[in-house]
Amino acid sequence: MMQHVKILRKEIETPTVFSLYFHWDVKVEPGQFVMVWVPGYSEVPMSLSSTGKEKCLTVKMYGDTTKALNSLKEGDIIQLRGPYGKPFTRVKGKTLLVGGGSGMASMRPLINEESTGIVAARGQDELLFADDFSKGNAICVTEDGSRGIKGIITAGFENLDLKSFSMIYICGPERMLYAVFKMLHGKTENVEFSLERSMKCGIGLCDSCSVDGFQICKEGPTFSISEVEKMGEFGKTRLDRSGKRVFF
Amino acid sequence: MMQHVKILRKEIETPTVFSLYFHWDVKVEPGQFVMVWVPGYSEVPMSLSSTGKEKCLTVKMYGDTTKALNSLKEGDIIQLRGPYGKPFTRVKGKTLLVGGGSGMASMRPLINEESTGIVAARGQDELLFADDFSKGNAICVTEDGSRGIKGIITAGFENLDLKSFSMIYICGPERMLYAVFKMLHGKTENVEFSLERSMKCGIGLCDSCSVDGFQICKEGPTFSISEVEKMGEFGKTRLDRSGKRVFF
Amino acid sequence: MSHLNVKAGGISLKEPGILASGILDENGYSMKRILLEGAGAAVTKSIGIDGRDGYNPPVVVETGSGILNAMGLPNPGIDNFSEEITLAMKAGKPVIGSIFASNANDFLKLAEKMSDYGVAAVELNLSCPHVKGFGTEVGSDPALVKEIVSTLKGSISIPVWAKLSPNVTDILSIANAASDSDAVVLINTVRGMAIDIYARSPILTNRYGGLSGSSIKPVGLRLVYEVRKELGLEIIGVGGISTWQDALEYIMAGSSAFQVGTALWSNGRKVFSEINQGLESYMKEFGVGNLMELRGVAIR
Amino acid sequence: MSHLNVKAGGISLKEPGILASGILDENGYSMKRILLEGAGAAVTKSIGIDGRDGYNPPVVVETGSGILNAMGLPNPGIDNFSEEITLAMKAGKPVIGSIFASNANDFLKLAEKMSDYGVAAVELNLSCPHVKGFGTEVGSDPALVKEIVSTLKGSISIPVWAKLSPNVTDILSIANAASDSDAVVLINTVRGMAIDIYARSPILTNRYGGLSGSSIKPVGLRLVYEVRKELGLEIIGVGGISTWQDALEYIMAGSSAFQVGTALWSNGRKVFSEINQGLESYMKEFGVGNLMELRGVAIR
Ligand SMILES: Cc1cc2nc3c(=O)[nH]c(=O)nc-3n(C[C@H](O)[C@H](O)[C@H](O)COP(=O)(O)OP(=O)(O)OC[C@H]3O[C@@H](n4cnc5c(N)ncnc54)[C@H](O)[C@@H]3O)c2cc1C
Ligand SMILES: Cc1cc2nc3c(=O)[nH]c(=O)nc-3n(C[C@H](O)[C@H](O)[C@H](O)COP(=O)(O)OP(=O)(O)OC[C@H]3O[C@@H](n4cnc5c(N)ncnc54)[C@H](O)[C@@H]3O)c2cc1C
Ligand SMILES: Cc1cc2nc3c(=O)[nH]c(=O)nc-3n(C[C@H](O)[C@H](O)[C@H](O)COP(=O)(O)O)c2cc1C
Ligand SMILES: Cc1cc2nc3c(=O)[nH]c(=O)nc-3n(C[C@H](O)[C@H](O)[C@H](O)COP(=O)(O)O)c2cc1C
Ligand code: FES
Ligand code: FES
Repeated sequence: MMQHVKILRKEIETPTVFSLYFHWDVKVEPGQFVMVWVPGYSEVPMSLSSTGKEKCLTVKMYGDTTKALNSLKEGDIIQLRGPYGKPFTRVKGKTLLVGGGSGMASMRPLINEESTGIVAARGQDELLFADDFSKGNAICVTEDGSRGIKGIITAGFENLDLKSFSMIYICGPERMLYAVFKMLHGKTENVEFSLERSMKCGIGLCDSCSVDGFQICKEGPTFSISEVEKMGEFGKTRLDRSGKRVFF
Repeated sequence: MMQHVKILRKEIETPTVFSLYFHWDVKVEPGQFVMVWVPGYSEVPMSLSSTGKEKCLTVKMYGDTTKALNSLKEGDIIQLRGPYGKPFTRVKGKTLLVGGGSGMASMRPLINEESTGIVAARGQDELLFADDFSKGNAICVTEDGSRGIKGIITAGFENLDLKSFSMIYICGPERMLYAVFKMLHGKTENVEFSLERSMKCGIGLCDSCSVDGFQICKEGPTFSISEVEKMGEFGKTRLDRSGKRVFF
Repeated sequence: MSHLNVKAGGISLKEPGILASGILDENGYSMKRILLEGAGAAVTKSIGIDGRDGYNPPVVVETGSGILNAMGLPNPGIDNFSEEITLAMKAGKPVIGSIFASNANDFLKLAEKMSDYGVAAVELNLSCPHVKGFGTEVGSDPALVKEIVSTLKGSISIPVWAKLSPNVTDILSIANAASDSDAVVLINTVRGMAIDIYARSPILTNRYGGLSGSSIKPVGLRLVYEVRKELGLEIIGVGGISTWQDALEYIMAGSSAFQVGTALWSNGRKVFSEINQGLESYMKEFGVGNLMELRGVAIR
Repeated sequence: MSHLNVKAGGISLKEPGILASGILDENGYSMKRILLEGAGAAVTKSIGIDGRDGYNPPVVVETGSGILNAMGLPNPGIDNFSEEITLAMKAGKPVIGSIFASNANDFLKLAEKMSDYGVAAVELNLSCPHVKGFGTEVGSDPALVKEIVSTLKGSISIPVWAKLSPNVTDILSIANAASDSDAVVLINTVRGMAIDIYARSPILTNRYGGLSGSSIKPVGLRLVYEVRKELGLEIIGVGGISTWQDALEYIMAGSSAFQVGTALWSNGRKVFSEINQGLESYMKEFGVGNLMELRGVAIR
C-alpha cells in the first residue's frame, strides 16, 4: 500500500545521478526495490541504495519521471510502496560487485572491505559509487577511457580469479547482463544477476516484467546464474509496453 | 466467520435440556458465547458449558431453533461463529454460582470444590447441573418444592454469608437477575451478572441487545453489579424484535 | 476541536463524523452514548410507516474484510419511535431521522413526524438492497426519486438528504434526480451474498444482503468523487470508513462530512474519537485551518 | 485427479480452475507455467484489433483486501498475438482467447483470428470498467450484447463465453441478452478508486479502476447465484476466489468452473494446486464423486 516518506537530504552523485535519503521504518534487504510514484508522472521501480535505518534511492535521470524526482528537495514527500522482490543472497568472504549505469545502486549496501567492484560507465563523470570501495578495490571501466580500463564492462574481469569470490553480483541493463552471462557461463556457479524489465504493477499480476514465466518483480529481481541459464527469453526477447514481443 | 464442528456425543440433562459435545480448537473463557446457526431455522446465542479442549453447548428447548438443535446427533455438523463477548472475571477462593433456567450452562465451567451453587427451576426434574457441585454445595430451589427450598431463586440466599464469597456469579432471565440485583444491591460489590437479551448480530452492530447504550454481545454479556446499577433500562424496558420499546 | 466544525447538508456539526443508519441506532440510549463519544451526529435506523420484525437471523455475516447484512428493515413504525429520538437528543447533538417508504406520500408522512420529533434533518433511504418494494427498488427509478425529493422539499422545513445506492449502472442520472436535496449520501451497501459449504446453503435468511466495511471503500470513494466532480452536489460520504485516513480520502473526494457504520464492529466504539484525533494531527502537520479546505482537493 | 474433471462452457477441463483474463497472461511463457502448475485452462489478456500501450503507472493499487487496477487494456493487437498462444498451448491445456471491441464486426474479426490461432474458446470482454468505448460501455446495452453474441455464434465454431460486468442495475436483462453464448463469465471487476491523502490526488493514472480480490467475492457469488437461479444459464464464476472454500462456494452457487486472478498476488502461484487439493479432500470427506454434483446445490 502507498506509503510516504520525507526527504532528509539530496546528494549529487554524477551529472545524471542523484540520491535521496529518508527515514523509513521498514526492513529492507539489499536487492529489493520499491515502486516510486511521482504524481502527475508515473510510477517506477527503484532499488534501495541504502538499507539501514536511513534508506536511500539513487536515481539516474532517463525520462520524465526520473527528472521529476530530481526536482524534489529536502522536506518534500516521496510516495512509494514496497519493499518488493527477492534480495541478493548474503555470503561471507570476498565478493565481486559488477554494475553498469544505475546498476550500482542496488549493490551499494553490499559494499564492504572484502568486496571488489567493477564499475562501468561511458566516462569517468558517470562512474557510480566507485569511490565507496576500499582503496584499490574498484576496477573502473569507461567507454572513453577517461578512467581505468577503456572498453565495456566485460573487460573489467580480465585479471580476476573468479573462483576467489564467494559471490559475484551483477546489476545493469539486460544487454549488459547477457554479455556478462555469456562470459561467466560454465566458469563459476556463485553468480547472481539482478534483472531489469519494465514493471507496471510490481506485485506479480500484470505480466509486464515476466521472463520465461518468472515474474521478476516477485520471484526476482535477483536470480542465480543457473536460473538465468534456463531462461529462453533472457537477453533475447521481451514484451514492449503493449505486450508485443520484440528482440533486444 | 462461520465455522463448523462435529458433534461427538449428546447428553440428556433434564426433560427439556440437552448437551452437545464437540472438539473446537479455539480458546474460550467461561461466560463467552457463540452464535449457533441451524440452517432453515434461525441463529441463536448459546453459552459454552464446557470450555476445555472439548467444548459443549447446553440447550434448553424453547422454540423451533432449540428444538431443531435437539434433533442433531453424533457426527452431525453444528455451524457456529464466535466466541464472542466478555468472559466472567476469574477469582481465587470461594464462589457462589446462581442460575435459573438454562442460566447454569454458562457457569458450569466455573464449578470447582470451592463453589457453592444456587440452582433454581420449576421442579426437581429441571434442576440443571446441581449434581456437578461438590456434595452439599448445591442449594436447590424449586417452585413446586419437589427438591430443596420451595420458592423462587432469591430464597436460596437466605442462610448465606455473602461476604464470604470472592465472587457471586449470576445468570438467568432478566426478571430473575433484576430480583437478585435488588436483593444484593448495597450488600456486596463482588457480583457479576450475565445478561440475556435477544441478539441478532452478536457482534455489536444491530443494537438489538443493547441496554443503556451497552452492547451486551460485545461489552457483555457479563457485567459487574456496579455497572448494572447504572443501567436505567435494566429490568425495566427493552426493545422487542421490531425495535419497539416494551416493559418487562 | 473547533476547526473540525463543518456545515454539511444544511446542518452544523461539531465533528464531521456521523453514525450511519442501521448501526447501533435503534435504541435511543445507544445513539446518545455514541454521540457523547465523539460522533458529530447520528442517523437513526430507517423507520417506516408500519412496524416490521425484520428477517430471522442469520442477518449478518462476517466476510473477512466486511460485513454482509440483511436485517430486513426491522423498525417499530414511526408512531413508536419518538421516545428513542428524545433519548438520543439528550446528547445535545443533531439526530437525523432515516425513513423508508415506497412512494412520495408515505415519505412525506414519515418526514413530517420525524420533524415533529425534533430531528435536524431527514435521510431518505432510497437504497436498501434487500427488501422488496423499498430501498433500491425505489431509488433506481430517477423519476420516482425526483418526485419524492421535490415533494419533501416543498413541504418540510428541515433539510432533506437522499441516500443512494451503488448498485446502479448510472449513478449520475440518479444523483441528478436527487439534486434538489440538501445532500446526497453515498453509498448504501453493495449487493452480495455468502454461502456455507457445509450447510450447502446461503447463510443469510434472506439469501441476498448488502456488503459494507473496508471492502467497499473503493466503491464509495469513486461514486462520491464522480458525483461531486460531474454534478457538484453536496455529498455526505459513507462506505468502509474506519480510520482518519479513510475519512480524509472521502473529504478529498468531495464529501462535506462522512458517516461510519461497520467500523463500530471492526474498530470498536473508539472509532469516532480516533478519527477526530487523526484529522486534527494531519491538519496541524499540513497547516490546514478548517477541514473544509480539503474538500474535493483530489478532484482533477 | 480424475474427478475434478468438468465440462464447462463447451470445453473439457482436467481441473476446474481457470486463469482469469489480465493476470499473467500477456506473455505465453507465463500462461504455460501456470497451466503446468495446476490451472485447468488459461484465458489470455484481452486483445483488440489495434495495439495499445495502456495507461501510465500507477495502474494497480493494493487496497488491503483487494486490488484496484486500471491497466487500460494494453495489448499488442490481434495480429501480434499468435506466438503467445502457441507458447501457452505447449502446456497441453485449453487456452481461451479474450477479446474486446466496440462492435459486433470487430468482435467477429478478433474471434476468427483467435480461432485460427488455436484457442479452445473465445471470451468476450463486455465488462472492462475503465476504458472509454469498450467493456462495460458495450456490455451494459442488452441489444448490443445480443447482437455481438449472436453474430459470433452464427459464424465461428468454437464456444463463445460472454464476460459480464457487476456494475449494472439489472444483471438479469444483460445475462439474458447473452444467453446464446456457451457460458456467461461473472464477474469482471467492480468500479472503484483510491485516493492518496499526501498527494491529494487519485492514485491510478486513469483515476477510476476496477476492484478485484477478496473484497468482491460476495458480489460475484450473488450475481452467479442470481443468474443461475433465475435464468439457468451455464456460468463460469470469478471474483475473489483464493481458497478451495471460495471456489466451492462459487460451484454451489451455480458455476460450472471458476477463474482465479488476484489470488495469484495474494496467495501466490501455488493457488491453483492448493485449490485442487482442497476440493479433492472435501469431496473425499463428503463422498462426492464428481465436482459437478455440487453445482448449484446452495440454490433455493
Ligand atoms: C528492479 C528495478 C530496480 C531499479 N532500480 C533503479 C535504481 O535504483 N536507480 C535508477 O536510476 N533506476 C533504477 N531502475 C530503472 C528505472 O526504473 C528506470 O530508469 C525508470 O523507470 C525510468 O523512468 P523515466 O520515466 O524517467 O524514463 P522513461 O520515460 O521511462 O524513459 C526515458 C528513456 O530512457 C530509457 N530508459 C529508461 N529506463 C532505462 C534504463 N533503466 N536503462 C536504459 N535506458 C532506460 C527509455 O527506454 C526511454 O528511451 C530499476 C529498474 C528495475 C526494474
Ligand atoms: C448470551 C446468551 C447466552 C445464552 N446461552 C444459552 C445457553 O447456554 N443455553 C440455552 O439453552 N439458551 C441460552 N440462551 C438463550 C437462547 O439464545 C434462547 O433460548 C434461544 O434463542 C431460543 O430460540 P428458539 O428459536 O428455540 O426459541 P424462540 O422461538 O425464539 O422462542 C420460543 C419461545 O420461548 C421464549 N424464550 C426464548 N428464549 C427464552 C429464554 N432464554 N428464556 C425464557 N423464554 C425464552 C420466547 O419468548 C418464545 O415465547 C442464551 C442467550 C444469550 C443472549
Ligand atoms: C447492520 C447494518 C444495518 C444497516 N441498516 C441500514 C438502514 O436501516 N438504513 C440505511 O440507510 N442504511 C443501512 N445500512 C447501511 C449503512 O448505513 C451504510 O450505508 C453502509 O453500511 C456503508 O457504510 P459502512 O461501510 O461504514 O458500514 C446498514 C448497514 C449495516 C451494516
Ligand atoms: C491487473 C488486472 C487486469 C485485468 N485485466 C482484464 C482484462 O484484460 N480482461 C478482462 O476481461 N478482465 C480483466 N481483469 C479482471 C479479471 O479477469 C477478473 O474478472 C477480476 O479480477 C475478478 O477476479 P479476481 O478477484 O480473481 O481477480 C483484470 C484484473 C486485474 C486484477
Ligand atoms: S511488474 Fe507486473 S508482474 Fe511484475
Ligand atoms: S446482537 Fe447486535 S448489537 Fe448485540
